[in-house]
Parts: sequence; C-alpha cells; structure tokens
Amino acid sequence: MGARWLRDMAGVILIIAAGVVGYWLFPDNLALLTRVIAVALLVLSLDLITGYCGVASLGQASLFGAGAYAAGIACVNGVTEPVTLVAIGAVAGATAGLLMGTIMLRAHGLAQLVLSIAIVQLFHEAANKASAYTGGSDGLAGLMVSPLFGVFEFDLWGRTAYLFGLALLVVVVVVLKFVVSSPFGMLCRGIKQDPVRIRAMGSYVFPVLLKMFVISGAVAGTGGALAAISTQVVGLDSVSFELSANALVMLVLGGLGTLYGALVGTVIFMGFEHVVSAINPFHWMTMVGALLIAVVLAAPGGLTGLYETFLGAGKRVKGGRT
Amino acid sequence: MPAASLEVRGLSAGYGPTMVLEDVSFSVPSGARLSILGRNGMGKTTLLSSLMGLNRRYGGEILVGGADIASLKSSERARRGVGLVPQTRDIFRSLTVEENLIVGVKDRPRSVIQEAYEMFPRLRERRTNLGWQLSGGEQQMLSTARTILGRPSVLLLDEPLEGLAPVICEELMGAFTRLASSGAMTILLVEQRLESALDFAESVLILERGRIAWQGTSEALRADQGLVEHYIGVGSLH
Amino acid sequence: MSDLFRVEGLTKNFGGLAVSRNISLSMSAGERLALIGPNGAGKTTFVNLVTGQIRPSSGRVVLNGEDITRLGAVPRVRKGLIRTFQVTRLFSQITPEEHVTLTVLQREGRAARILSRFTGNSEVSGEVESILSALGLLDVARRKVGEIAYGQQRLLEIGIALALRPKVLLLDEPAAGVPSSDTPRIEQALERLPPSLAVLMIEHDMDLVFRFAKRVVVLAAGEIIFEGLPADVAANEKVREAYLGNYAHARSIA
Amino acid sequence: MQTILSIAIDAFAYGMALFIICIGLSLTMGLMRVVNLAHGAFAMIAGYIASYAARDLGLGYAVAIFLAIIGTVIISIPLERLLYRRIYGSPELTQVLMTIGITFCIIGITNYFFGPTLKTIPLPGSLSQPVDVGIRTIAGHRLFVMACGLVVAGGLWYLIEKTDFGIKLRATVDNAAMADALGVRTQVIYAISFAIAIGLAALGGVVGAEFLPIEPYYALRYMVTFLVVVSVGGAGSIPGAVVACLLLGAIDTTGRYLMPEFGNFFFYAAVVAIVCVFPRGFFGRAQ
Amino acid sequence: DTIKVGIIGPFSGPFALQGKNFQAGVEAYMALNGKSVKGHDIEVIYRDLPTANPAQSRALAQELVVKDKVQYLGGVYFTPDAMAITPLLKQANVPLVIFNAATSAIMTQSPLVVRTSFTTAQTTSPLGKIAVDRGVKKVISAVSDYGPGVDAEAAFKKAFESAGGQVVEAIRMPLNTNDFSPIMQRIRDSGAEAVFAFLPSGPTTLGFVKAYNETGLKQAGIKFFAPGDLTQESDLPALGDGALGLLTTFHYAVSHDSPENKKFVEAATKAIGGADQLSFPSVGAYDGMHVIYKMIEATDGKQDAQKAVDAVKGLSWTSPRGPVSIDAETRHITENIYLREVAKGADGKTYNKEIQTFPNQKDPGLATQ
Ligand SMILES: Nc1ncnc2c1ncn2[C@@H]1O[C@H](COP(=O)(O)OP(=O)(O)OP(=O)(O)O)[C@@H](O)[C@H]1O
Ligand SMILES: Nc1ncnc2c1ncn2[C@@H]1O[C@H](COP(=O)(O)OP(=O)(O)OP(=O)(O)O)[C@@H](O)[C@H]1O
Ligand SMILES: CC(C)C[C@H](N)C(=O)O
Ligand SMILES: [Mg+2]
Ligand SMILES: [Mg+2]
Repeated sequence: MGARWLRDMAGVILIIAAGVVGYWLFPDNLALLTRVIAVALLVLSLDLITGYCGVASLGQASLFGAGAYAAGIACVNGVTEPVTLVAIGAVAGATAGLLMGTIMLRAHGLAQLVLSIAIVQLFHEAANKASAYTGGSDGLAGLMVSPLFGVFEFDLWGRTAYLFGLALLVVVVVVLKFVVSSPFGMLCRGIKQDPVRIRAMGSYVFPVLLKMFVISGAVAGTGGALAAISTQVVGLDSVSFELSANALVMLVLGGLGTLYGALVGTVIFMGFEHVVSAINPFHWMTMVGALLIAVVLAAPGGLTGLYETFLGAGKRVKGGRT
Repeated sequence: MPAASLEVRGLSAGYGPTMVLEDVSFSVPSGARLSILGRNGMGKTTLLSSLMGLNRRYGGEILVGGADIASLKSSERARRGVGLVPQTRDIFRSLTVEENLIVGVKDRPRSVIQEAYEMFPRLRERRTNLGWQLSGGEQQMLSTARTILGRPSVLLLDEPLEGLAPVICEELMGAFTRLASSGAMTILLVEQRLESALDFAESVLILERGRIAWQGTSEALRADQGLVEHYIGVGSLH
Repeated sequence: MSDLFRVEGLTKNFGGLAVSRNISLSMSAGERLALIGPNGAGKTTFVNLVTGQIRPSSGRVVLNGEDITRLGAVPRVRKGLIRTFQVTRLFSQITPEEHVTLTVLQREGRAARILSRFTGNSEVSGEVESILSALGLLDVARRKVGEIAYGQQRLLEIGIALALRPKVLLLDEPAAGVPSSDTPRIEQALERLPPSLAVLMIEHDMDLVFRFAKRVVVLAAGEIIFEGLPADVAANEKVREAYLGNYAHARSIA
Repeated sequence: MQTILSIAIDAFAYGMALFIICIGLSLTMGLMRVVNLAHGAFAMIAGYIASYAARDLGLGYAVAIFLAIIGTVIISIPLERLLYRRIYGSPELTQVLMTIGITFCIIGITNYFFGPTLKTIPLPGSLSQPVDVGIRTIAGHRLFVMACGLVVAGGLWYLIEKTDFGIKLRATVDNAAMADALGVRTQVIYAISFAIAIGLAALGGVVGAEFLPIEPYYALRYMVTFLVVVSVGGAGSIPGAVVACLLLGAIDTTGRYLMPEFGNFFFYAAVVAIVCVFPRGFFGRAQ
Repeated sequence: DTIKVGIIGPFSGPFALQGKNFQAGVEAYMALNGKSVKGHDIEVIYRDLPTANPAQSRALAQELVVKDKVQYLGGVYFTPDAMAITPLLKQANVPLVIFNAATSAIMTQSPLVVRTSFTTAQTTSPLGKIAVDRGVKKVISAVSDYGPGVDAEAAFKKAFESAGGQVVEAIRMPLNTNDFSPIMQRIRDSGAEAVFAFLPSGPTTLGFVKAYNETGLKQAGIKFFAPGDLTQESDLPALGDGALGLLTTFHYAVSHDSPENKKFVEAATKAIGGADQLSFPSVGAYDGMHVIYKMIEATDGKQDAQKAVDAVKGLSWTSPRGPVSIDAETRHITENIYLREVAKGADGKTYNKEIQTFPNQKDPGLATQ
C-alpha cells in the first residue's frame, strides 16, 4: 500500500515538474501548451470510460463541447469569473455524460461505438442549429474572462491560462488517482473484462458505468471550459467527430488504463504534430501517419506499454534461447 | 493416412520467454498408444501443443514417420498427419456444428462428416446450432470429432474425456483403442484419471516440471504404487 | 414447507429444442444435492434459469418463500443465490486477493464507493485471507490469475462464491479440469461450507458425486428422470442407459 | 405517388452505392476482425487509378474499373504483408491506430503527388445518359450501381456462407491457431480475404465516385458514414449490410427531401433508434 | 533587417487546395514585387490550420507573434479562426490582413483587421437583380446549412425581393450531403423557375451540379444562380460540360481579361504548379500581400499596428480582379462583382466567362450595420 502511495505521489510530482519545465522551456508557446492541457483533460476523460470500463467512444468531444459551450455562453452572459466558469463547464460535461452514458450503455461493441458517433454528430448539429446561442459555424466569440482571482489577466502571452490549466490538470489527476484506486475503480476494471462475472458477484453494471460516464463528463467538461477560457472563442470543432477521433488516437498512442498514458499520448501526438506541421505545413500528415504506424509496430500496447516492456525485459525467465 | 511413428528428440518449448519443456525425448511406434501423466501445470498441454506447433520451440526435433516437422507451421504439420484435440476444446464459436466439422475434414469430401455423426449422434441433432450454444460436453464431442475427421496419423488428445458423461467416456475410449489397434492412428493421450489412462495405453510417460520423470509400461506403473504417489499425487489410485 | 429453495414447473425452449421441461425441485437448508445427466441434458441451462441469466418460458423460482422468478440476476445474487461457472470466468489481469476483496466489498455494498481506497482495508482483508487460506490459495494470492494453474483458478471460482455468503450455492462442474490429485482440495473446501448452506453440484466425476451428495437428481433431455439416494442411482436402469453406462461396473474393478 | 416512387428510386440507388463501397469494410471488420479505417483510402486509390486510366489514357470504363481493382490490390499486397499482418488479432484500438496511420500516409502521399483537386472518372455514353424509367429520368449509372450492388451482394453471400473458403475464413477469424492446427493455411486465407475486401473497396470507390467524388481527403471525409453503415448492419453480415444501406439510404434520402435542414438529425436519430433496438446491429453475429 | 509575416491557412487536410492558393498568391506577389520593401527583407512563415479550429488558430497566432516575432498576420480561411485571433491583435500590436474568411462581423471585432477577400453578401447581392432581369419571378434557394450558407440565403432573398422577385422556399442542406437527388426533387416540386444555390467549393459542389443535370432540372428549364464559390476554377474540370451555362457572381475569375491578371496568373501558376489548381483565394492572398507591403512601406519597418492599418485605409489600386480599394471606415475591400457564365474555351476547357460587371461593390452586410 505504501509503495503504491509513493508511486502515485511521484507521478503527480512528475506531472507538475513536466509542466514547470514546459513553462521555462517554451515560454513562447504557452497558448499551444494550454491547448495541450485542455485536450489532455479530454483524453483523460476518455481513458476513464475506455481504459477502465472498456467502453470505446468516438464521441467524447460531445462532453468536451458541452463544457466549452456552457462556459462560453455563461461568459458571454456575464459570468466571467474563471473558476466559476470551469465549474459550470464541469457540471455541463457531467450532465452530457449522464445523457451520453444512458444512451451508449444500451449497446455493445461496434454498435456502441456507432452510438457515440451518432451522439457527437447530433450534438454538433444542435450546436450548429442553435446559432443564436452558440454562434453556429462562425463560432461563439467575444468571451471576456475576468482576471483569475481578480489579479491575473488572461493575456497574449497566456501565462495565466497555462498555469491555471496546469493547476486544473494536477487537481484532476489527483482526484482521478483516487477514483481509479477506489473499490469503484476496481469494479469498473472488472466490468471491462467480464460484465457477466460482475453481475454474478451481485453488482449491477449499468449504474456503475453510468457513474463513470458522469465523472468522465465532468473531466471533459473541465477541459472544454479551459479551452473556452483560454481561447475566448468556442467553435463547432469542440463538438466534432474529428476531435473525438483524435482523442482516441492519442489515448491509444499513449496506452490505455493508466492515466499517464493519456497524458503521454496527448503530449507526444500534439507536440509531434506541431513540430512537423511547422517544418512542412503542406505535407506533415504523412509524418503523423508514419508515427502512428511506427508506434503500433514498436509498442502495440501504446507508449506506456513500451516502458513496461523495457522494465519487463529485465526479468526474463529462462529464455534467451531461440 | 495410416498411422505413423512419432519420435521426439531433445524438445524444448514454452511461451515467449518462459521455457516450460526442457529436453524432452521419447518415441512412439506406429499404431501405438501412449498416455502422458503428470500433475497440474507440469507441461502436458505444452508438450502436445508444441508437437502441433502452437507455441514457441527453443530447440529439438520432431519426427513423424521419420521426417522432421519441427520447423513447419502448424497447418503444414496438420497436413502431414498431426491432429490435436486441445484441452480448451477451441470450438469455432460462431460456426455451426456442421461447419466446424467441415473445417476438420481437410481435403476429403464433405460427405465424410457422416462418420462424425455416427460416432456422436448428439452432434447430428445439434447440427445447425452455433458453437457457442453447445453444452460443455457437446463441445468436447465436437472437438474430438472434428480432429478425427481429418484422419490424422498421429492423434494428440488433451483430456478428451473432460466433462463427458461416463457412458460417453466409455464409448469414446473404446473408439480410440479401436482406431489405434486397427493401425489407423498413433495416439498420445493426456488424461487426469489414472485408471483410464493406464487402461488405454500400453506405455506411459510422466512429466514433472517440464521434464520426463518416468517412462515405461502401464503394467510397470500399475505395479508401483510408490511411483504413482510420488509423481501423480496421493490417493489417485485406490 | 421448510424448503429454502424451490423451483416449480421450470420450462425453457431454445427454438424448437426443449432444454428444460417442467422441472420441479426443492432444497432445504443444509441439503447436499448432485445434479447429473448426459451432456446437453440441460444442467447448465438449469443453473442459468435459476440464477436469472436466462428467462424461463414458464415456471417459478422460489427462495425463502419469496417468488423471485421476475427478478434479474443481480438481486438474486444479493438474496443469496450464488453460482460458479462451468468454464471459469475470472479477471486474468488481477490477483486472487483482489478478486475476493472486490467480492467482499460488493457483498457489503461498498464496492461502488469512490471515496475510499481499495487496498488496505483491515476488516475486509482479514476475511479475504481466511477465505483464501481455506482454499489453499495464499501462496498465489498476489499473482495474476492468468498465471496460476487451472486447478487453482477453479478453487478461486469457489472462493468468490463463498465470499458472497450464499444461502444456496450452485456449483457447475467445480472439478472439471482439476486433476484428481487436486480434487481433494475442492472436496475439503466443500466440506467446510457452513452447514446451513444448500448446495447443488453438477459433476461428471461420479466418485466426487457419491462422496459429496446426500441426494441425486438425474436430468435427461431436459426432464428429471430420477431423484433419490446415491445408492439407488447406479441401480436405476434408465439412468444407467442414459448416463452411467458401465460406470458401476468399472468402479468395482479399481 | 410519383414523388414517393421517385424518392424510392433515389433511395435505392444511393443505398446500393453505399453498399458497394461499404461491404468490403464489413468483411474486414466482421470476418477478419480488422477495423480497417483505411478502407476508404483504398477506394480512393482505385478512384485515382481509374481516373488516370479513363481520363488521361482514354481507356474504356470497364477497362478502367478492371485496372483500378487490380492496381489497388497490387498496391495493397505489400501493405498487407508488412503492416496488416501485424495487427490481425490485435485489440481493436490498436488496429484503429495503425489503420488511421496508414490513412494519413496515403492521404499525405496522394496529396503530394497528385494534388488536392477532385478527380473524375468519365462515364461511357451509355451510362451518362439519363434513362427514362417511366415516371422520371434517372441517370444511367445509377441503374448500373444498383445492378452492381445486387450482383456483389449475391456473389459474396454465396462465397462466405456456402463455400469451403467461406467456412475456413470464418473459422480462421474465430480461432486462428486452432484453424491452423486443423490444416487451414490461415495466412493464405487472410491474404485472399484481404485482397477480396480491397478489391471490393476499389470497385466501390470507382463505381460510387458519382456519389462520393474522388479526392485525397476521401478516406477521412466518408469514414463516419462507412463506419455507421457497417455497424448498423452488423459487421460481417451481408444481408445486414444490404438492409442497413437501403434503410439508412432511404432515411437519408427522404429526410433530405422532407426536411433537409434536419437531414442529419433524421439520420443520426435513426441510427440511435436502430442501435437501441438492435444492440448488435441488424444481423450482428452474437459473440 | 527582416520583417516577418505569419500566414495561417488550411495547407493540408480537406481544404488544402485553398491553402495552396494562399501560398500561390503570396509567392506570386513576392515574385512580381520583390522580397523586400524599402530595404526591409520580408520573410513569410506559413502555419497550417487544416479545418476551422479557433483554439488552434489562437495558439498558432500567439506563437507567431510571441515566438516568431511576426509583425503582420495574414491568411485565415475560416471565420471562427479569425474571431479567435482578433482579441490578440491589440496587445500584440499586430495587424491582421484576412485573405479569405468571409463573414461581415469579423471586421467589427478589432480595428486592426483589414480584409482583401469578399463577403458572401457582397458577392451574392447582385444576383437578385440579375435574376429579375432574366425574367425570373419565383426562386427557390438551396444553401448549405452553416454560417456562410445562411448569409448567402439572406443576402439573396433581400436583393431578389427588393428587385421584385419572390423566394418561394428556402432549403438548407447539411454540409455532408452526398446525394442531392432528393433536393432536386424538392426544387422541381416547388414550382420555382430558378434555383439559387450556395455550397462551399469542393466535392459537394460536384454532387449538386451533377444532380441538377441528371435529374433533368436543367432540361426542364429551371435556371441556376449562385455565387462563384460553386464554380471555382479548380472544380471546373471535375464539373465538366455539366457546368456549361451556369450563372454565378463573384469578385474574381481566373479568366479576367486584364494585363494585371495575366501577369498574376502566370506567376501564380508557376507557384502552385498547375493552372487548373488556381482559384479565388490566390487573389485574396495576392492583394493581401499588397496591403501588407503598403503597411510596411508606411511604417518603415517599425512595429506600429495602428499606423499600419491607418495607412491602408482608403488605399486603392488595380488588382488582378480589377480596380479595388480599402473602405476607410470598414477596412473591407471594395471591388467589382462580375456575372459569369461557365463557357467552353478554345482549348476545350471550361472557364468562367465574365459577361456583366457590377462596379465598386461594398459589403452590404456591413453597410446595414
Ligand atoms: N500462455 C502461457 N504463458 C506462460 N506460461 C504458461 C502459459 N500456459 C501455460 N503456462 C505455464 O506452463 C506450465 C505448464 O502448463 P501446461 O498447461 O502445459 O500444464 P498441464 O500439465 O497441461 O496442466 P493441466 O493438468 O492443468 O492441464 C505451467 O506452469 C503454466 O503456468
Ligand atoms: N442459446 C442456446 N441456443 C440453442 N441451444 C442452446 C442454447 N444454449 C444451450 N443450448 C442447448 O441446450 C442443451 C442443454 O445445454 P446445457 O448447457 O444446459 O447442457 P448440460 O446439461 O450442462 O451439458 P454438459 O454436461 O455437457 O455441460 C444443449 O444441447 C445445448 O446445445
Ligand atoms: C483415478 C481414480 C478416479 C480412479 C478410481 N479408483 C475409480 O476407479 O473410481
Ligand atoms: Mg493441460
Ligand atoms: Mg453444462
């Protein structure tokens, strides 16, 4: 038990350290880094239902977008305090999670995946239609967020936004560490492997998964709100299939079911994309594709899996011969 | 295909980095019956599946009818006459009973599946059911029938009586014995029930932690209660 | 009646196939019953019907005088109707200890809690340890289930059932795949079950059946064809023909 | 009445076009258990080949289709050998990662070499003429698409359900190791099935180009449509794919006629409803 | 010294063609007018933003300003992306010259924005009169269901009805429509004499025009009016003969007959690598660069956004598209709108043939505000 605590602590400290290093190393890219954090929250939220519960989703951006639009609409209507906006985003995300879970958990496998696609498309369509509130495809512009704690402005350099985002991320990761190492987290992992077994243990499956959807929604909503606050514009892309699919790709790239995988995947994917698209804005897609292929060939279990493979290679049994 | 002899020389095999079998050598003459005994987890299944080519081989030779098949893929081994009834049955769950049998017939005409139905009438009744719908015992029957339809010259049986009603067990053992003594197949049997194993085979091989611990005739083993207790466990033979 | 558990006229058809035909059966507290029958007779289906995995076409299931036919699988478990699976259903990536802990927490209604930690729960861990040690699983308590021997997995399957504190326990071929050298483990575990517990065991290993059961029910083609004492079963011509064959004879040889 | 009939014809034609494009994906996903998100990329490659053959070389339509299928299959062989073989039997999400990667690469490369403009495949005179079908005129190629769809559906169904090859394929997917142990050359089976699926993608890409025009971004643009159609039908089921394509095609078409501004709502609400009633798709193979 | 200009546009992804046109316009301008202004070397930095994504847009703009120290921002294909950049401009002291994004409202977000493209209302409005002049009284409008589509629908309706026509029905089609036959059926059933259409350039345009021909609407004599997005030159080869006779209004046709345009087309074709890829975003970029050059000239390399913007207010010059000027008040471009008909050239290729000119059009969307 002690060891596990220590490991979790170390993980959180590592995240903070990485965040601070990012701040010193790339002081001119803070808007990008803030965006990475917002997306990392989305990917984390996806990890909760995919990595821990085995419910793959290609519609996770519905929850992110719900948070973003809720925060955005609240902000345009005079609620400009950033922490409140994040709370609004989280609540909206959780509500959307409840809705999405209720629908998605009716199906299994591929059909479930398709439900998630249908849901994100419906959200997208609704956001497009409700242009009076959302700005439709022109985006919801004109968010004037007041300074954080009345002091720190969300400015051009994006320091406030970045540090605020980093703090949010750390809080979320700590909370999620508790969630996934609670009995509830273990139950979810059991359901992922064999729901029939879990039912035979006397536990309903649906409410447990639904609960995780709500938590996941809150996390994604937080990410959405952070994106809205730091960008000051909310676009339809925040409830799109593309964002959902990207989130899934980043998660699988990093590795499922560890929380760290979600973070690693997001940073690597977005960082790589940023670098190659700056080097050659016209033909970088090929490079990203090659990265994905290379990762599958080298580390089928995702990048965090690679790390474990390296660790595991030390303790080979008898083998060595071929 | 008529029965063929089997000879194993210095076989080492396992899973990934885990080596389970070490330097196993034995031989079975054409048309003979060999029982493989050993406690839980001693490597019986590993032995049979590495003869079939389903797991990793670190070294050694496997000669069927004198030809080394150790470097062949399992589909080629099957085509050279090795047939396995796995412990886990491995029914094709999404195929019907009949389709499962069709996969087993290899290059023989489809009509030979009637042989399987004669062996297990129960399967004829369940002909159009999907694999996953079958009861445990029915799956066991299907698995056995499927492999036998391919007329292997060396038949590997991994606990084929598991989960079968006593009356079926009896018939099945009779059938196996007939197949071997008619010269159609050489049979290797892994069986938990010592008595059945000894009744069936003329010779026995005991595995202990992946190595051959004892090899000899059934009679010799039957006679030596101490040996049984040592390798197979107390209270097995009573 | 003092029946703890009773089914009445249980019937189930799969398409044209009648897998259960009008099965009626009752068990009292402390009963040790064996359910045997040819392959495909409908034994596993019976367990599935009783525990609510599948719905009967007609008939009733009664536990403690309460009609539970309409309840789903989960509330039945919560009322103490517990089964094991013919093919083990375990989580290969987690340890036996975690399996049993989760089960105990679940029984206590604490498994869905977010604000507590899974490990390091002293009252629970005591119970977990006693269950694992009773089954001889302490050695492997902290290894991944995927890596332990099949026989031990079967024992764990029983351990999970026990951790749910069943009133009625349905064991589907608990000894299947367990070598004869290890069956005593299972038997001992069964012997140590609380006496008030009603146990129904499906098994093809007749020795185990005869040592265990005080009463035997024989199912063939979905129907009960015999119900009575173990001693009488082997003598019954119908049972012999449908199921046992020359078993009784073989037995006397060894 | 005439309107209804006319809508029905449009719905049928669109449904069949969807079917031809999607059925190959249904095969890979349902039978080979490979979530091949690059399916559309192969359809697009075929489109480029056909466009080149028909427009730049001036070859006939039939020849162009033939060359496109052959060419795409040939291009896919090294990919199958080097990449796809690694992910047979992998978890679905790993496959998603790999095939998205392949898609990105193909898009990038196509864009680099052939530019981002639309490519057309000129139809022969007989197919480009509107044909009078009594109540209205309909483009000749739509009739051709319908015919192709029916032929493909029938042929494929027979191949998979009735022939030894089909049984062996399904056995291989179900349990490759065991199929191997029974003497089935699983790698060959996989390679052939993959080639068939790619061939179908190619056929679909070329024949369906009138509905889904060929351009580099094709694979991603229509990925959602393909995934939805295949899953609603139940991956691997040919009747399922037919029903799903026709039904979704009909809903899409009538929705777009009755209330175009809510077209997407109709479509996706229908998808949600269908999946809630058939949680495994119309003819999903139970697990 | 070197003055950096950051260009944000869709250089990859589904709109890569439009991004390539940005690049072609920029390179053509620099090829024809030199790579330096008053001794200041100009360096252009491209940043890719494949689809509308305001958060990414802001991150790119911020990076260009803070890290790459650009003094001018240009490009931007989509409206929300422009909206995300506007809040930064003042603090960054950087003007934004929009090469494309076509919603009127962007201009009101910041005084440091200048636009050299067009607005949908601007290119669409003349169609109202054109339709009436051609004897059309009843029109059905069919537009893609998103911002620009809705703008087009409103602008056309206003212009057409004030010219005495009547819009009998307004259809909004989802952006991802693949099969347009049901829409055509609806157009036919509406009894209108003509259809007004707006779709973003690309694959759907192709489907729409094909369906218009195949379902017999064209033979039935139902006329077709649209802004030029539908017949952008890079789509014409794919549209083929089916497009012949389509009437569109737009601010630029690659075929525009003027010496300026000849020079431009030659240079831009060289930059883009093929004449058939050239279309309107290139001229937006070309003139955008012109504006930026003028700004640099006025500020002499010093970073002063307000001064730069002020310097180009009222600026007028002869663009490849014809005479243009920057409206001093709205900072949006004033330009000619042309009525064009798709026709077949001597080389057998189709092109947009200018047949009527509506001179000096401002953005009616802004004019009303
Ligand atoms: N997939 C695997 N990966 C790693 N080790 C394995 C694997 N399968 C089996 N083993 C190990 O190999 C050893 C031999 O297993 P095997 O299944 O051959 O035993 P067995 O004699 O057939 O036992 P049983 O009587 O239970 O069937 C065991 O220690 C087991 O833990
Ligand atoms: N879902 C289903 N659809 C069709 N038939 C089924 C289904 N499930 C079970 N069956 C059939 O019902 C019969 C009874 O199956 P069951 O599993 O209850 O047998 P069993 O008595 O447990 O046999 P065994 O001793 O072999 O385990 C079998 O013939 C089986 O094929
Ligand atoms: C191996 C044992 C189960 C055999 C036992 N002596 C019997 O014949 O019943
Ligand atoms: Mg074994
Ligand atoms: Mg059973």
